[in-house]
Amino acid sequence: MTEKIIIAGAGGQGIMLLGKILAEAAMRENRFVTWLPAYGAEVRGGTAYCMVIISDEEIGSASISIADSLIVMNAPSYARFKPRLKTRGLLVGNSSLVKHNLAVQSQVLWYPFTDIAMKLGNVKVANMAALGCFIARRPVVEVKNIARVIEEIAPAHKKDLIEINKRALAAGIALVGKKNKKSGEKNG
Amino acid sequence: MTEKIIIAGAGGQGIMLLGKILAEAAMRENRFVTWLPAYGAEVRGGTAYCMVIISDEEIGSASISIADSLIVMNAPSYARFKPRLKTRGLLVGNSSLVKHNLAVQSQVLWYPFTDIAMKLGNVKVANMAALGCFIARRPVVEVKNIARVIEEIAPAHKKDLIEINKRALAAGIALVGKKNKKSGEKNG
Amino acid sequence: MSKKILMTGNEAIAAGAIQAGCRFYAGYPITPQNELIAYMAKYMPQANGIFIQAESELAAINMVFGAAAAGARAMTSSSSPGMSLKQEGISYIAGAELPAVIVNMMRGGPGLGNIAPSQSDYFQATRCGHGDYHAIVLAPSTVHEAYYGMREAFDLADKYRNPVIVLGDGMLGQMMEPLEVAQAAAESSKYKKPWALSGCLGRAPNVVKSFYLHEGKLEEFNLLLQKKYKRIKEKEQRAEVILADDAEIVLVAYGSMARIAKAAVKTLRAQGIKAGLIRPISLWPFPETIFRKLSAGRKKRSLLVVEMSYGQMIEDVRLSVGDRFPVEFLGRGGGGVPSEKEIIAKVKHVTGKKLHR
Amino acid sequence: MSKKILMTGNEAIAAGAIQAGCRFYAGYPITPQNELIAYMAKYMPQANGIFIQAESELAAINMVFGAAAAGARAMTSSSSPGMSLKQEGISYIAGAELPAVIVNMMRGGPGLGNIAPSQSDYFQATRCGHGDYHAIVLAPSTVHEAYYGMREAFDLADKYRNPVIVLGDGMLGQMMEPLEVAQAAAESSKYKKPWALSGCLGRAPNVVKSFYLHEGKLEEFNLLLQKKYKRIKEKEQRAEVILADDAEIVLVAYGSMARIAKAAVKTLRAQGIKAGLIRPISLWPFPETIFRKLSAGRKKRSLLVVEMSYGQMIEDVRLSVGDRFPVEFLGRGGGGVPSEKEIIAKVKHVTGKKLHR
Amino acid sequence: MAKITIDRNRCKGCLLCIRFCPKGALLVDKDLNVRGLRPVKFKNDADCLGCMLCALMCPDCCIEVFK
Amino acid sequence: MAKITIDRNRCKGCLLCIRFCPKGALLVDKDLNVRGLRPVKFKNDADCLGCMLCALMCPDCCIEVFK
Amino acid sequence: MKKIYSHPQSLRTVSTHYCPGCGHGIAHRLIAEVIDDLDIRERVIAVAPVGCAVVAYDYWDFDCSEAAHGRALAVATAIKRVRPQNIVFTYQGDGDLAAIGANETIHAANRGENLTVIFINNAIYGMTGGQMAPTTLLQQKTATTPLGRDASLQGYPLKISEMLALLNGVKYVERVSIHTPQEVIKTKKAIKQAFQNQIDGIGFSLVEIISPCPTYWEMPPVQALDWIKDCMLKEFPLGRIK
Amino acid sequence: MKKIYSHPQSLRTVSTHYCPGCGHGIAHRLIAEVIDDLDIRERVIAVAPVGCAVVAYDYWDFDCSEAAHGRALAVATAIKRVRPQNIVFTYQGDGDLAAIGANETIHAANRGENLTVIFINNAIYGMTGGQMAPTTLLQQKTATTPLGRDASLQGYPLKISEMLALLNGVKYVERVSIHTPQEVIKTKKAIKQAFQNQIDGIGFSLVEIISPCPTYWEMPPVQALDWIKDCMLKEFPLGRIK
Ligand SMILES: Cc1ncc(C[n+]2csc(CCOP(=O)(O)OP(=O)(O)O)c2C)c(N)n1
Ligand SMILES: Cc1ncc(C[n+]2csc(CCOP(=O)(O)OP(=O)(O)O)c2C)c(N)n1
Ligand code: SF4
Ligand code: SF4
Ligand code: SF4
Ligand code: SF4
Ligand code: SF4
Ligand code: SF4
Ligand SMILES: [Mg+2]
Ligand SMILES: [Mg+2]
Repeated sequence: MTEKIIIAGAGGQGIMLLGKILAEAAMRENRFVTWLPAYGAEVRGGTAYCMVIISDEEIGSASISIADSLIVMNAPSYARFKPRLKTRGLLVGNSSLVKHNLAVQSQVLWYPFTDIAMKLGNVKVANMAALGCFIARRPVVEVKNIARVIEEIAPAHKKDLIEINKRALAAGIALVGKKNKKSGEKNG
Repeated sequence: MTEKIIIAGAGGQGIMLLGKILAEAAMRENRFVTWLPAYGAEVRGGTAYCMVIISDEEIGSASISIADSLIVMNAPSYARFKPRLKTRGLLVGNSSLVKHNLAVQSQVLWYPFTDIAMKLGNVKVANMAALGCFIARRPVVEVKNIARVIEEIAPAHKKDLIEINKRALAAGIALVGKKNKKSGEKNG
Repeated sequence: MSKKILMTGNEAIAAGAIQAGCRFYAGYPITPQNELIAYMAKYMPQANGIFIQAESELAAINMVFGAAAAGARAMTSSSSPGMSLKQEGISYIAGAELPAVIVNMMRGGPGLGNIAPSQSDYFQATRCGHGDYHAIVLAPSTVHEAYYGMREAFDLADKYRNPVIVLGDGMLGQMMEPLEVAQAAAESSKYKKPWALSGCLGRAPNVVKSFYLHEGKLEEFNLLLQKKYKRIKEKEQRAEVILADDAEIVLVAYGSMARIAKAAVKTLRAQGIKAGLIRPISLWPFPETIFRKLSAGRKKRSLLVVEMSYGQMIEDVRLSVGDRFPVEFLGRGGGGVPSEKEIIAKVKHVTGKKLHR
Repeated sequence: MSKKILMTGNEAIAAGAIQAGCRFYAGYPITPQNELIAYMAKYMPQANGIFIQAESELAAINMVFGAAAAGARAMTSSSSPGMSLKQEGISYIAGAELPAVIVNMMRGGPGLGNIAPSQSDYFQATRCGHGDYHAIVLAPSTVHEAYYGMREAFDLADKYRNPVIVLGDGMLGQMMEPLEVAQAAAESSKYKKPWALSGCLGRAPNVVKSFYLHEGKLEEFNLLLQKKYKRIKEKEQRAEVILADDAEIVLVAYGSMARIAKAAVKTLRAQGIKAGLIRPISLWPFPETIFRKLSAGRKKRSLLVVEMSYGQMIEDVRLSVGDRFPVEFLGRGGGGVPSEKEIIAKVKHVTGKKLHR
Repeated sequence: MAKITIDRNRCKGCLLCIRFCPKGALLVDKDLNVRGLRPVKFKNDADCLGCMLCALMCPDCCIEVFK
Repeated sequence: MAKITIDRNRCKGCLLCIRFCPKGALLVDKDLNVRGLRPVKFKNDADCLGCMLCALMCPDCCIEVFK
Repeated sequence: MKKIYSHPQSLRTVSTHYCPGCGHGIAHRLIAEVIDDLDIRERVIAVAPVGCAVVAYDYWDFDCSEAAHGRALAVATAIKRVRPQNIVFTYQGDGDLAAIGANETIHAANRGENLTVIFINNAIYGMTGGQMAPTTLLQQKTATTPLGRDASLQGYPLKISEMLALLNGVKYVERVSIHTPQEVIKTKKAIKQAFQNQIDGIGFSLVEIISPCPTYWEMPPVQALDWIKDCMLKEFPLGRIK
Repeated sequence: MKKIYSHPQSLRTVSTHYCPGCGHGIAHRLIAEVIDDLDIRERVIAVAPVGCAVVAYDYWDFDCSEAAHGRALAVATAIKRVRPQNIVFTYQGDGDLAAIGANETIHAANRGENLTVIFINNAIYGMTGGQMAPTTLLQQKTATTPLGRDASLQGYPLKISEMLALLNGVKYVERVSIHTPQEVIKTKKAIKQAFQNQIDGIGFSLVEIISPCPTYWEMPPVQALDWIKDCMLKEFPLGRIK
């Protein structure tokens, strides 16, 4: 099993962190994993993305041409990476910031992650909500490992953030956990 | 016919010029000719040398490992280049400044070129005296061509030097012209 | 069992260097190796080592010259344009026979190019700057190898008193992989440096230099260098060989490119095509012995060199195998990376096999 | 009939450049090419051209970048260590597709080495710096060729918008030979430069650059470069071939070394040994076609590559002939120059002929 | 009476214009622009001076001023 | 009473010592040294002060001074 | 109503890649305005640096050359010598001009090349991700001074403008800032002076612009302007230096 | 009679390759004397330049490193950082220190490295055959300024010592000369101070020595000393600069 995930959004949305948490969790499960960020001048102008591959075998390229899953947190990222999602791939999109159309040959999960995060009290945890949503649909790593990673990587002086991050994660999971497609899920 | 000549002495003795005049004269006779100077850090500490090859065929290396003739104007040059003169090669040496021994398997022409030049009124023309001496014994180019070169290359404001240079040349020729070996010529 | 951590290739190189006893780093920022210098800035002082952000790549490489002359395990890092600026300095290090490690995380060229991964400095690394010298060139392919390769790099440098270039690329530098860090400290002290500059207390003065004024002396020195290079060529060829014995097509790739080639080999084997891989780890000395041995195996086979360039390592492959096998090439430059798909297509084209899925 | 003058190779290059329409020179002193810069200092202003003694080789090559970008025929010169410092700049010139001429009068290396003649920067010249680029490399062998070769160098640079390296050595630079200077002026004006920077009056702005930010763009550009290189390879191979047809041993040498090899061929022929010579004039593109054609001739023959280095051009020779002929080598480095005597001895050794005198 | 126009799709929402407007004539739009972020917009009822301070400070040259 | 010694074979004949000797205690030797040039030598009857000015100026450190 | 402030002609109407609130945008615009004002767009040749402003040629609408990192003034020297009738300027960051390129800077200045230099001092390496620049303040944290710049290890913020002012070849040096609209106006005046000097054949003229890099100062754009006032100007006082 | 002046221990008794009357010889000797006087021969590490003094290590009797042309202060920085207990100095010509190496000079100075720098200003490139140096005087004829240095083309003699003195990291700068015995004595004092500063941990100390190159000034050694007094000191006034 190999899962290739592209995660993209704006600077400050915690894109890199989302990817790292996923990768760390996979590492704890002794899977092969690679994480590759966008870097350099690419990160000016406020876009950010990273690529995560989780696999049971040695991984070749850490760069992803065609992704199995795509998590997009803002509009420019959606526009940019939409073409790189494989047919019937999984799209997790932040409907708070993206006016999406449906012309995508994929499974799509659109949820207002930014709004959800704001409701939880911190706009910055939108990424965890999206991660929860993704992981609920594509259980490539165990949720408990993600939770552990969140606990472990929080800097000492920011331990208070652990709780809200975990709550956002749970909220994201819950979206899919509802197991209905009403709210945001569509097959395009 | 190919003649390989090393000319060596101290900075300021007109070593390079001696070689160039020889080379220019050969060029005027449409011979193949190369002139190669010592250069760079080698010229510090007051030594100077150049290598001239005159030939009827295309010339390979402009650098001379074993010379047909050697003109040395001071003691360190004599010590340095003595081993590079071929057996029975021609040595023209400035006895004014070199305490020479005779352990050289060569034809040797030792004359006090510096003293001769001083007598002519300019210590700097010792080189021309040596050139004259050399050319008289090894007529690789015609004397008249050497004289022409001396006339042509003198800078405009130093035309007065032509005469004394030519006189020194003549004096050098005369040394050998005497056709006796008394004064300085030996076979070692 | 030691804990695994997730690390970028750049950080792994820095961490591996410190672990290998490197105590002097000088560098100048350039993408895609900035995580390396940042790691050094943070952790070198903690290891009681010296970190200097130099004013330029030129200053950095010459600082490494000085630190190595003073006996420290010293290194610098850069990426392609910065590496070009270090050429004079590397030649001096080779000429003064100083041990030092230089990392190049290659990016797209020529000129300013871009910051995407590339392998187009292979020639520069293996054929270097002015003068008849060689740096030992190592090409790690994983974060693990990036980390542990540094110890080898410093050991080789000390053993042969020679510059060692670690040749990576932007992808290896930027990507994170799990890494199990070493527990035991490196035994850097086993290499004595009586030639190092430390003040002449109790001994005759030492001189570190590459200049030979007197006729013939530089040639003498070069003959010694050439002997050393011969020794290195005999002893230090390194390569990973995968399924090459019975292969009808042997891929040849190094560094990040080899990872993709390896994946392609797996896929091809699964499809019934006998593919193999030779992954040179030492690019200089090039592992020509392994290529020479290849003749012993089956007759009808071809080699396919895959590079993130328009064909550089292929020359070493051709020089190693001569006319014995056809040597094919697949390469992309300017930051383009041949994909597994492209490799497979090329293999099928070369072997004449149809795509059967 | 025009007058002959006695000139050093360095001066001939400078004079040839000015005669070829070069109107911008920037350089930094280094032995053994100082006569070149001195000549430029004196005569460039007389030709209404620009002479700048730059603060360093880096500044010099980047000034050449600027002058070429502004549309001038521009050049710089240096010797080995200084040439290493120019590597980044040359890569930029190639990446920006600017025409420029760079002269390297090679000296002994590595490091500071010495100032004796050498050919140990062949790799650097032909495989260059970072990125997949090529400079055209020309290697004159006489003062005459040094002079007239400059026109060719500038024409090639303009024609292909590419850097051209003129690769000489200390001996060629220092020695004087008779030279008949050209009477007619070069037609440099036949190369139009609409891309040059001159202010955007009456046209859209021009940009001179080697940077490609957007994904895929640098690769596209590189593919164009590669096409250009292919064209150059097809059209611009140059070599002098002497008595190779019936030769049982073909010497291969360039530059100053080829003069000595030529003398050896004469001597050998006189002694009844069928020797010949191939003298590559363009080192990149390497005249491989001539080597390929060699197969048509007699079967049993060997090649003997002679270099003032420990073996650099030999790789191109081997890549050109494959396993068809044995390729032998004679080389000396660090300022050592193989003598005619050494060549003859080696030939006799290779051909198994005894010395018969 | 004066007014300004803002090229909302090139606006990066840095807020420098708002910081220096003496009249509080600008505010953050709640609608996203094509970049996916919230640009500033001119309050149509604002008492704009045409002082150009906003334009002087805009790093993206999004503002034109009319008077 | 003072005197100096000169390492005549290392002397390059630059004459700086002569230029600065207040006592004219040095002169050019008419015999050549091993370099083939004329070094300076100390006038044995000179009224040397031991002032060391000659030694201070000698670029080749050929002079030692005794007093 | 009349348009009293509009987009300068010399600046293309495209989105830049700069971060929100980046000073490069303001500097670019001011240069474009000056070039429009002096009506020299068709004579100008710019030399762009390697730094965040590397693609300045995508934003300006006149001839432009790239230069290798730090070598802008070598490139500009040659362009100006070859084309003395053109107006040639360099645009360089603190890393470009004062670190790797300090030698080219000093020697072009000492030669007194008739050039205009716009020097963007943001006390950081923006393009490469926030490393120490020669102008980084003491105690300032950067990727390569994680504990803050320490004079005993990294030395002091380099005042290269003051050094250049010592040179005979240098005719005009002024340090300005863009942290308030008033200072922006002064900055434009200084830039204009530096170009006018070249037009008049007066010689080497340099304007150092203190400019915010909110991203690697790790603060919102508005706060970055305050940091200029509160911190940077203490080390880099504004005004005419020569 | 007692020997009151003898050959310093730190200087080997060999013939140098310098031309007759070259100032490098005097400077070498003074350094050796100072090192003897301070009794630091066994702690010293010298960094020799590329220039006529390239083989200074053949003349001094203590540890020594070569450095690529212009990079002596980069090399020295690293040696001193690695071995803070040693006394590290560079010896550099005007081409080495102020042309190709000016950047390394400025940044080592700005970092305030605890180093001693002996800077030989002979207004010429000696080693390569007499080309213009940054310090070449106006009108001075050299191989690359055959009509004399022209300010409008080659700029002005560069006073790098004065520039360096502006830097906080620099603790001591003095310009001295060796054209008379009195000045030679002062030169030795300055060199001693520069070494003492390093021993005392005070920091970057530089002594600029105006030094004759009779060969490429094309005059006899004695006249070269007069030329220093009559011409060079006009441009390069002696004394403590910082
Ligand atoms: C030779 C070379 N070295 C390093 C780099 C990497 N690099 C690009 S820009 C830059 C510094 C940018 O800082 P600055 O000049 O201050 O400009 P800013 O981005 O801050 O505007 C560096 C180190 C390079 N491109 N080339
Ligand atoms: C990279 C490089 N460029 C140029 C040279 C040639 N070179 C050697 S010494 C020198 C300058 C010497 O002048 P200076 O530093 O003033 O020392 P001096 O000989 O006058 O004492 C030059 C240009 C070199 N060796 N290396
Ligand atoms: S012109 Fe002045 S008042 Fe009007 S919006 Fe801009 S800053 Fe505010
Ligand atoms: S200053 Fe410009 S970019 Fe910033 S918020 Fe205002 S209009 Fe937008
Ligand atoms: S010590 Fe004084 S008096 Fe004696 S020789 Fe020397 S300079 Fe003359
Ligand atoms: S100063 Fe020294 S080298 Fe010069 S002449 Fe006197 S003793 Fe000889
Ligand atoms: S990193 Fe800094 S200098 Fe670069 S664009 Fe962003 S804010 Fe501007
Ligand atoms: S060339 Fe000048 S600096 Fe060099 S040794 Fe001779 S006199 Fe001294
Ligand atoms: Mg900056
Ligand atoms: Mg000098």
